[in-house]
Amino acid sequence: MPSLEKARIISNSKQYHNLYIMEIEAPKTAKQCKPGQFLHIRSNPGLDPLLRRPLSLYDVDKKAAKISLLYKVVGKGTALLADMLPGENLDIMGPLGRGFSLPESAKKCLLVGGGVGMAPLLYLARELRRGGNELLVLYGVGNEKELLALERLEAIGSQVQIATIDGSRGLKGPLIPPLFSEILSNERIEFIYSCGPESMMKLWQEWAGINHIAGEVSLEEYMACGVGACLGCARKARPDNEFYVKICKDGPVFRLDELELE
Amino acid sequence: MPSLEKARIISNSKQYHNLYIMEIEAPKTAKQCKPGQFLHIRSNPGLDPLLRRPLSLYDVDKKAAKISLLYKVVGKGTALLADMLPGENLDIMGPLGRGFSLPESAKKCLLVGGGVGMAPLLYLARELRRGGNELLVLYGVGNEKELLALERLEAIGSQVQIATIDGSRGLKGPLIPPLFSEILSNERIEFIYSCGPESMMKLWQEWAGINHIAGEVSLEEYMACGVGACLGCARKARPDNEFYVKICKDGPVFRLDELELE
Amino acid sequence: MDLTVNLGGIKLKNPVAVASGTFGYGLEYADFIEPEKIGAVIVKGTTLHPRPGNPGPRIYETPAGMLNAIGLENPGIEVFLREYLPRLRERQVTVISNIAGNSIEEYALMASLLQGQEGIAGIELNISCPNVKQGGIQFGTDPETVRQVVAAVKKETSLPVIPKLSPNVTDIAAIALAAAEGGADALSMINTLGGMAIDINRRKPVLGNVFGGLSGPAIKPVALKMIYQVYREVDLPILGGGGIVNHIDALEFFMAGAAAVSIGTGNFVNPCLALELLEGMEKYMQEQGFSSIQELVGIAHT
Amino acid sequence: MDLTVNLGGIKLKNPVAVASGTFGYGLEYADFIEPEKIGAVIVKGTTLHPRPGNPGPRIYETPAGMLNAIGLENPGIEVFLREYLPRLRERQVTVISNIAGNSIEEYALMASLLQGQEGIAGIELNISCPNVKQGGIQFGTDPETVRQVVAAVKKETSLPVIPKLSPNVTDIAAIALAAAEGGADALSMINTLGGMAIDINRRKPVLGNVFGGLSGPAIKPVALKMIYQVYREVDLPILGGGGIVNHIDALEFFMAGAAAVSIGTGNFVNPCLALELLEGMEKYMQEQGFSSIQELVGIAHT
Ligand SMILES: Cc1cc2nc3c(=O)[nH]c(=O)nc-3n(C[C@H](O)[C@H](O)[C@H](O)COP(=O)(O)OP(=O)(O)OC[C@H]3O[C@@H](n4cnc5c(N)ncnc54)[C@H](O)[C@@H]3O)c2cc1C
Ligand SMILES: Cc1cc2nc3c(=O)[nH]c(=O)nc-3n(C[C@H](O)[C@H](O)[C@H](O)COP(=O)(O)OP(=O)(O)OC[C@H]3O[C@@H](n4cnc5c(N)ncnc54)[C@H](O)[C@@H]3O)c2cc1C
Ligand SMILES: Cc1cc2nc3c(=O)[nH]c(=O)nc-3n(C[C@H](O)[C@H](O)[C@H](O)COP(=O)(O)O)c2cc1C
Ligand SMILES: Cc1cc2nc3c(=O)[nH]c(=O)nc-3n(C[C@H](O)[C@H](O)[C@H](O)COP(=O)(O)O)c2cc1C
Ligand code: FES
Ligand code: FES
Repeated sequence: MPSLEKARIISNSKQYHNLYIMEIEAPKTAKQCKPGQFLHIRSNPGLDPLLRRPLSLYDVDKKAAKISLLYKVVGKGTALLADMLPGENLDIMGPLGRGFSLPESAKKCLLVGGGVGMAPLLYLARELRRGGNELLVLYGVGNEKELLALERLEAIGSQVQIATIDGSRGLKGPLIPPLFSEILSNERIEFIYSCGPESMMKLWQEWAGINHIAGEVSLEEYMACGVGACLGCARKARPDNEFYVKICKDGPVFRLDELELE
Repeated sequence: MPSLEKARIISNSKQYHNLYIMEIEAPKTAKQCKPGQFLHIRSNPGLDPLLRRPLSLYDVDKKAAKISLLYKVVGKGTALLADMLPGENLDIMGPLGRGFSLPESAKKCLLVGGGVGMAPLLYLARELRRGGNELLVLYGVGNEKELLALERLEAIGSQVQIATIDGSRGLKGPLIPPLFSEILSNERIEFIYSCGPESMMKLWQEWAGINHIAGEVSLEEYMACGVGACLGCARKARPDNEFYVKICKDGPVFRLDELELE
Repeated sequence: MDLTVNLGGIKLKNPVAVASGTFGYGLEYADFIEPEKIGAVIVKGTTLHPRPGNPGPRIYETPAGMLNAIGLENPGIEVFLREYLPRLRERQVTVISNIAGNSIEEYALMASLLQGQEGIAGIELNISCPNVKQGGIQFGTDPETVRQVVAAVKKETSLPVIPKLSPNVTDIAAIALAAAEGGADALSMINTLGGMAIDINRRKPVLGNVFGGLSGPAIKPVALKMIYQVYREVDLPILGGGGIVNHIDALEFFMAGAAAVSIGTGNFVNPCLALELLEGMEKYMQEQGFSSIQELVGIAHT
Repeated sequence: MDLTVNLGGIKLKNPVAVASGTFGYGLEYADFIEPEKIGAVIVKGTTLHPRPGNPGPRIYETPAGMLNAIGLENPGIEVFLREYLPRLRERQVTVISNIAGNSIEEYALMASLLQGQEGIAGIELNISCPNVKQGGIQFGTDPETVRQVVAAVKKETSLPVIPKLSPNVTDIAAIALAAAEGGADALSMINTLGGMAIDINRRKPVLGNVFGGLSGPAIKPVALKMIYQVYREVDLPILGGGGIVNHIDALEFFMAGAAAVSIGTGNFVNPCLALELLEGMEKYMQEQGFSSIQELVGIAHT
């Protein structure tokens, strides 16, 4: 059951450029968390910005009741978050939404994370490994300094393949299937998880379709309530569907066969 | 000529309860300052609160280009000011308004400052002393810990008489003429300056009238522009006057014979 | 401390309601706040037939406010009665149903469907939704139509009927008077102001529907003025809202003339607001020596 | 980069004006910004006779906005022409005069007094001030009266005439059309929304005048919508404003259909805004490959 909590900020610091990691202590919230869910966060007590901001669970340590967030400063809300100091309280609501499903029996899983889209995938990787799954992580960023999750991913025993736009590390180019065709041709992937720009995920959805691989993706949309009460975060599952799914409640994680990406 | 400036915050710290002193470095602004004028300050880059907040010049060191502000946290704007850290920039506009007039020849002046109303009087005292005037300062607060200006006032050679509501120092009671009747009966006051709650200043206006002493007071009103452009900070000089004075431009300092206090 | 309110025949245990469209069908927020403790839960606007709603983006944040163009997505009144109402009844939630029709007849038909349904305390008539093209907005802007809609609905039901007024009119008092003539038991005001935003990168309106409704603290001054005006001119209890995010805001509404208040956008900021705000109000009343909320209603007029 | 605009016959060196009532008589801010560099300075609303204005408090901050009830304090048109205009003329400020009358005749009379005065580029007709009880607001809410006021003014002057529309109406396009029929050369929109605030400690309205006009970022979505609507229905250039505090806001207005923009409350936040904003716009235009501001006007409609 999700809750409202004033979590204490343990650390909050710039990692590179506009990328930050914040660690909070959230006794009520942490123990409820599942990979792929999100926290709905109030970035300031004032009215500008007014609404909460959704952030994924980047990493969770249930024993220590700690949650990590990986965020990119893009506007007012995230800029205010970046200004917060250890010791201050963070007003969080969560965990919310439908997270990733974990395989019933151990599988070989492919995780495809683009940029800050890696945010929900690290915690997922951790839980998958705990379930004995084997992981191949494709991690794409602009340049190698943005590979914030790399160490943790390797520490939990995932095999990581990197792509950077500027070629500073790994393969050079965008995180799309052709770039990894060689690597993937040698793998027997049974399930794919992805998060990142939708156009990128769309290409992986197609790839999965061709290869008959099931999978899940995490989507984004502006949110107000975060719990399915306002019907604001709507999108069509498929262009020809009459009705809309709600990212906050039906998602943010969806099965690849549930919807058509754009 | 007033200017817009991003002043660097040198220090900003709580003195007691909700009282703060901030020191800023403002090369363009400091050199223009006169006692009784004010700065119009943006407390945050966002929209909540939207408008600037007026604060008096508490102390000014023209050589070092430093300005001190004494402020009380009463709402959103002042709370945001209190959160600012040394090294950050403060968006100031000023100095604005008509300040106190300084006597042409040295006089015996009475300064009556209630609570945070002392803010504009310290710098005034400094300039009066520089002009060779003799000062008797009546300083009234709730309890002795609020006597933030006391040391500086004494250091520049003013005679200070204190009143505290709780009797923790000096006379016990509110800063009104009867409390000081004995002290004042021995003084030949030639000019009075006052700032504080208007009801208090009104009693001193009456006292000055009876004793045929000229003087000036500093008033407050909500402000938007701070320069006489919006006509927002209007009040009648006297209840039967048809027209309004503007606190930001015609004041904030007014001669006692210009208006009737409420 | 007496916080009960009789809102045109609806007995509220406290004077704080949650506004239609911001609290789903009453249970979406149940992990955070017990809906049965809230004065009234006004459920999502319901239409005769299911509606898919508008294409996205449907919401967008603006300075101290937000735009929405949900387009009345809802499963239709039958599904509401069959699937949602029983659960609310079970939890003894004070439910006010919010209905929107495409014609006077449709409003009347929906009222007749609600008549006799156990667990519904009253009907809020959405004659002011700016996001539906048929029906919707035009009903709320012409006094004579307002009178007719209200009268038609009143004929079909013995439930208290509360028309919800649009602020997008030249003369709100004229609309309110027409609603009173039609037999309204109370008035709900205000619905959202018409607004829009433009995405300067795409160079297109942000919302899928182009226009949306503006809510949140930004509109509070407008809401207060309209309620203050209507309180002077119309003798009906007012359910007031528009931008309430704390107890001070709520107190302003009572003092302007609201008999009860509703919280919309504020729920998104703090899902516990309806009850936290009540605490703040009680504290104020205690400190200021009020013993009943009634004493505050319209006090700024005297 | 071409930033010049022809606003219904007024040649502006750039498309950013400062709004009436927020920039005094043009020189109050001169220590901070050179008024002659601003596209146009629309001076404080002027009446035939001097007016003392409303009792205080006259202004009050609200979420992302402010209320004002100045009550058109001004020294009267004669003093304006005699004492203020010469100084503005000397500095070669592009001045738009803003006038408010108590009757159609008074508007016409004031227009005739402005006719032939060197240094006035155009007349903005305030038919929408919510703070004056005689005249003022009612002129702006009835299409036929709007047509008559504009026509009467046009008869007396060869200066471009720009009626300033009130947003407090059911159908802004009808008002705009009436203004066009009356012979308006351009439209200015929007004026403030009616609003109020209550002081819960005094339990009274905050403003001396009870009601005031809401301005600032809070109203931006409302302004954008009305401009977008009027752009589609009326073939007149629009001077658009309401809540602009940065160049992104301004770009939204151009894209919605404004030919030029005005800054009101934003001046209080940053007195240099009119020129800083221009820089931001130029940068955007450069980056996006626009060479003339005209190309942006109404671009969100296509
Ligand atoms: C379920 C979910 C999980 C998320 N997890 C993370 C995360 O772990 N780390 C992270 O950095 N970000 C995450 N995001 C995105 C994050 O919520 C937004 O970047 C943030 O809300 C922006 O707030 P802001 O006030 O800084 O920017 P704003 O000022 O609100 O916006 C800045 C820019 O970003 C765009 N934008 C803002 N929010 C969204 C949105 N929801 N969808 C599309 N565009 C938007 C705006 O149009 C604007 O151009 C997640 C989003 C969702 C829906
Ligand atoms: C010329 C001038 C000089 C000033 N100098 C100082 C100074 O040196 N130190 C200092 O501490 N304060 C000073 N003030 C007062 C100071 O400007 C206000 O306390 C401040 O603006 C409050 O802002 P806020 O956002 O914290 O409070 P808000 O949230 O705006 O208001 C908090 C409370 O204070 C009231 N309030 C706010 N501003 C005013 C006002 N201008 N007049 C009356 N009531 C108001 C509000 O009604 C509310 O009850 C001065 C005011 C003026 C006009
Ligand atoms: C997302 C959203 C959906 C809404 N849906 C409805 C609705 O279905 N029916 C209705 O009468 N009002 C609807 N409203 C209006 C609210 O009930 C309320 O009147 C308005 O938001 C003003 O109050 P607020 O400022 O507290 O949000 C909706 C508002 C929002 C923000
Ligand atoms: C303090 C103040 C005084 C105003 N006085 C006038 C006026 O005299 N005449 C007029 O037509 N508009 C007047 N207005 C309205 C502004 O010109 C402008 O239309 C409105 O504030 C909306 O723009 P903004 O949100 O950028 O402020 C005034 C606004 C303010 C805030
Ligand atoms: S954010 Fe409200 S329904 Fe998803
Ligand atoms: S604050 Fe604008 S005139 Fe004084």
